[in-house]
Amino acid sequence: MIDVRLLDQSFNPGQLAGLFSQAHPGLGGVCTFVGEVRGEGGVEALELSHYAPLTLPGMKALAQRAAVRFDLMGILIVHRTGVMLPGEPIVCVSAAASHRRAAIDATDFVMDHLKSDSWFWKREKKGAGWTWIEPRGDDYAAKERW
Amino acid sequence: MIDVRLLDQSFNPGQLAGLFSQAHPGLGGVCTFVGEVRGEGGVEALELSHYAPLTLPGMKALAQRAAVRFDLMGILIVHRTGVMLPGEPIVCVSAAASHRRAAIDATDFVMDHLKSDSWFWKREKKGAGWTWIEPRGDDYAAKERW
Amino acid sequence: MALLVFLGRLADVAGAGQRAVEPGPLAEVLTTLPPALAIALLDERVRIALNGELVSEPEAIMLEPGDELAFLPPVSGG
Amino acid sequence: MALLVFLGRLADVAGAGQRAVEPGPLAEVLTTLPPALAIALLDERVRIALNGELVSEPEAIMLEPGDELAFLPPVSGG
Repeated sequence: MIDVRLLDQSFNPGQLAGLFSQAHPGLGGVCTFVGEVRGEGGVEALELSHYAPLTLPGMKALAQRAAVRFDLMGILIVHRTGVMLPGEPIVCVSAAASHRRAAIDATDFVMDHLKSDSWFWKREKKGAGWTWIEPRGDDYAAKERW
Repeated sequence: MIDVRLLDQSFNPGQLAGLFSQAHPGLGGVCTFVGEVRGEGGVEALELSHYAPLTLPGMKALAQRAAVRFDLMGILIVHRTGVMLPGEPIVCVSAAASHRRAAIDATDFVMDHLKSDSWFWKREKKGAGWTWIEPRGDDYAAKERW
Repeated sequence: MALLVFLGRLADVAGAGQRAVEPGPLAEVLTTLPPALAIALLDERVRIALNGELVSEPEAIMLEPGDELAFLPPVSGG
Repeated sequence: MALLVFLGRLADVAGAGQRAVEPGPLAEVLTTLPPALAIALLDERVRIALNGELVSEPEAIMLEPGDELAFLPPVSGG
């Protein structure tokens, strides 16, 4: 099952990952990554904007690619947009496979590509106002591993 | 928080991982792996035996090692013993960290070492009776990656 | 009219997330924009999508009525 | 008495998970076991733990009353 969602409201990663896992009886392993907004450095809020005609199709293509490459039973990719507060989940990726290596590697692969290839623009709010977050060199390096 | 448990009853990985995650406000990412008993090949049941004086201390030492090596905010390792049926969870590892790479790598590291270094002996039941599962070469290879 | 869409920091430069413009060749459309915005849009790291499809040769773009042209700065890491 | 503990397939060979034996040098204790079991326990891949601590030189083991000696075959993969 390939399940890709772009949500503009807060979500419960455990619930989504639990349902996803239950939808794959016979799996050997499931690996789930959840990313949350860190409050470090005085960040009060994070806003993610996206471009609808590209963002969701891009996430679906990435899910499809991971499913084939790692021979997955299923892959879940959920990503937030809009304004989020520290502690809120931003992203949840869950991969179900017959064997653990495929499940872990697929989750790792999807996270590396989501960070550098996905059409999201982030800005964060500190006391003074909003600041755009620039691309980081090590995200490109992470993607080059694959 | 280092939380290591050896359970002889079925457990709900999502619930344990959810509580673990909630116990680490400020985390950037949490990676969770859950392994389940596969029913493939006509396996009707799996039994894990362990040696109490070594198994839990070994798991605790592994958790400690991962926490230091990957600078984790917390690590959860839950492992079943006893008889399990297909679909039941065997193992749940969850690592919380400031950054995603640490969380994912720590989970991967712990799973590789649990498989080859931990004091568990498995046998599986098929129609005819119980068969011990032998060590596998690729588990040693997996550990050599680290 | 055609629609220009500005993502990320380009929306700040443009003062809005989108802007309606007269159709025509992209080069001409850009001359009708505030110079600071036109320069920001021409940054080589900015990708361009026409009606939801990435365009590899933006020089050749001819905007038709109803077209949507999006300017996509590098995505954020981290 | 001292206690021998057999893990994994060694429990099948022994017919039980543990066995009480007279204390003494390990070499002598082994001679009191069924030969098939003694041979299985001497497999070089079998690790030995005395009172919960792995022993690197099992030849030197002297079992005292109350000691627990565990025989640990290679753990299962998969």
